Amino acid sequence: MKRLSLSQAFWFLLRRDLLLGFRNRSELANPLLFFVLVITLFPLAVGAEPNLLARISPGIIWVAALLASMLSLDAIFRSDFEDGTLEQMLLSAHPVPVLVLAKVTAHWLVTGLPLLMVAPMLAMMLGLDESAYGILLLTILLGTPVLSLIGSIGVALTIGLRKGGIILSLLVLPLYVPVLIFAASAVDVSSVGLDAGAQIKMLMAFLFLALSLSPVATAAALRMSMS
Amino acid sequence: MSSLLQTRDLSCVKDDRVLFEDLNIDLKAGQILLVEGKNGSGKTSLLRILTGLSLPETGEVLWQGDPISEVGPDYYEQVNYVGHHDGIKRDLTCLENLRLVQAMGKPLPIDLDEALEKVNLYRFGENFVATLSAGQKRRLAMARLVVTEALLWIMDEPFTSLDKASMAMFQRMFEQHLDNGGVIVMTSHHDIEMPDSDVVRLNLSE
Amino acid sequence: MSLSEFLNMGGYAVFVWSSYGLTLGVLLINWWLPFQQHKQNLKKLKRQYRQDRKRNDSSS
Amino acid sequence: MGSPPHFYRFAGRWLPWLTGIFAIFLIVGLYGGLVMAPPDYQQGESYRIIFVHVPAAWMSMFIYMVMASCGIIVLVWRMKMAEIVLISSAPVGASFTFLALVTGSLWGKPMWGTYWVWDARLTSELILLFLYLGVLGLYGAIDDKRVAGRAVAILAIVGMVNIPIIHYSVDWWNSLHQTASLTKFEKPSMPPSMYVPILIMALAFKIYFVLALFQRVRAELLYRERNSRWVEELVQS
Repeated sequence: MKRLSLSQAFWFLLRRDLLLGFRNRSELANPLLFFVLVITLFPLAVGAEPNLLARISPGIIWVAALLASMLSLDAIFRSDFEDGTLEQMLLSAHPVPVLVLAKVTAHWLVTGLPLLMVAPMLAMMLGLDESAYGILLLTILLGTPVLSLIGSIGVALTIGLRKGGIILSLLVLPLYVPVLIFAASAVDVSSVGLDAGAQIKMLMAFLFLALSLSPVATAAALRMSMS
Repeated sequence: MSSLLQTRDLSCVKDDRVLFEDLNIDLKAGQILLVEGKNGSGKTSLLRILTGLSLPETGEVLWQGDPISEVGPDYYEQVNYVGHHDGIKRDLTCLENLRLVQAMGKPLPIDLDEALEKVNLYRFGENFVATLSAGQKRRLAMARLVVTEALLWIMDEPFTSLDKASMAMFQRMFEQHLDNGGVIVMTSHHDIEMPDSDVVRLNLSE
Repeated sequence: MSLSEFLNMGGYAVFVWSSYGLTLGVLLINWWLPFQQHKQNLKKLKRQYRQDRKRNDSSS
Repeated sequence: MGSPPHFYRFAGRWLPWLTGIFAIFLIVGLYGGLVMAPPDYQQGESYRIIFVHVPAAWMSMFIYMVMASCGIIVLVWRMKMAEIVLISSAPVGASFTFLALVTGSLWGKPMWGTYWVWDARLTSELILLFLYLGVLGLYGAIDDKRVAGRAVAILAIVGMVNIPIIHYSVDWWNSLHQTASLTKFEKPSMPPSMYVPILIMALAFKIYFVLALFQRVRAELLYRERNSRWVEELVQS
């Protein structure tokens, strides 16, 4: 019998991780809940003045999305690391970057995509101008995968550490800056009726760059961490 | 007969301690290498270097004469590794786990039910691994030897938490693998009964 | 230009001199710390080797 | 150069010379910047901070590039010396980044009336400082230093790929919000009496970097190789 082709292996691993995600669905709700909670804190802290909230809502939503995505990062490789399947993955006959990409994709589907669904509700609560909803969803769709991809490098570097959590945020947050700038700006300008095409194109460029480079770096970092 | 697995002047240093130095191993088809030694003598480190997971301080590992760092995935395809961790997922059933194992390696044309039968787990096929006992998990981990095709088996304490009957069962499996021209490297606290001609012993504590 | 005029830096003395002072300070610390550490390491190793040798002599 | 004992001796031989050359350049640079250069017609004497601020900012970038290059050498050729150079550069780089930030804000106070403005250069430097701290933090967190060396190599390369993107993003973000900028001095219109001292100071800082690096590499080598024969011979002679 021949071994699976590359795309078959990719889909197999993706399906497995989605299945595992589905079986642990109670854990999936956590980043989502965190996202909603952080956003709830802002009106309580800065006051419920509608103009102010509407003005800062793109920034708030994006900072909260970024933190939520960062908090869920550890789950990409944690359980595989602990039960030894990560080891087996590195010893598999398939190129590791492709397997990494499958895992990150699955992780984004179960933690990033749900953000997309609650974002309009939160935007409404903060009074974001309705004309910006489309762009908000588009930035989340393009931006959060980049966060997961960059984050996977950080997780791979810190997976073997007992106190990896705080180091992970130190490594990953500075690298998130470009996504934050362009995504928040896109929502911001479209809420005042301007064109956000340039920002969206930048986010797309980031996504392609991250898709092509980060799995390789993550694979190298995993090899390093497991040795 | 030509050598399958060789090491050349292998040395390993961990936390400033030299675990082993100038290690030269030469294994031919049909041979089993038993790695012995005290705790912390570098057994696991050696096994992980042989799989390619870890890098040696100096020296190299050769597969059919070529350094494994150059052979890459074609080497991994030839290796089945059973480590300290079972490498199976708690939240998948036994069958699902075996399918995963096959997807990651080079699958053998064997019915998965039959494979489960071979390791005495047929009745738990649809059960989640989380519900299995430690010994059953170990047997499932060892089932990767049955469902994928690999010449080189590397096993770290494969008999942990196994009972006498299972141990005997796996020993028969090992003998069969050697008869088919395979190679085995393993560590074990339990002695195994094999024809002496096939067994190479290496004690890292000496 | 008199010395006091130079030191005064046109009224910006605090900013200019603290910048330069801080820079020199940081450079100095960065030079001194590894220097100290190196000396410390040498001392530590000397002691360690001496002990090792003693142990070897008594055992042989 | 690749062998530790050789590098150790080489660095030891060069250290006094480098220190001397650095002192000469530093004195010439300081004299040029503080005495020779005329006051700026707009900012008076306060602009003299650029003679440390701009070279420090250049160094902060330069040292990260050195680290990333070492990172590539570590990953491709698995050279131990490159690992040590990489991690020994990081504290020096972080120091220069810190200096660029502090002198920038000391310069900003007379210019803008506050110590901190979200200026493009200062913001980029701040993020760069975080990147440096990330490298240092990761190295410190991993116990096995061989593994740690390879981990920071990967991180440095990832950071290097990101730095241009971060810079570009921050510049773009800054132009959107129209705040004051420190960049006006990098225009070619600067007279030689100003840019020559900047260049001399930059050279002095580069020499300082090599010298501080040698110092650190020597200490690190001695520690890492404490079980090898050459260290034993060296210590006992």
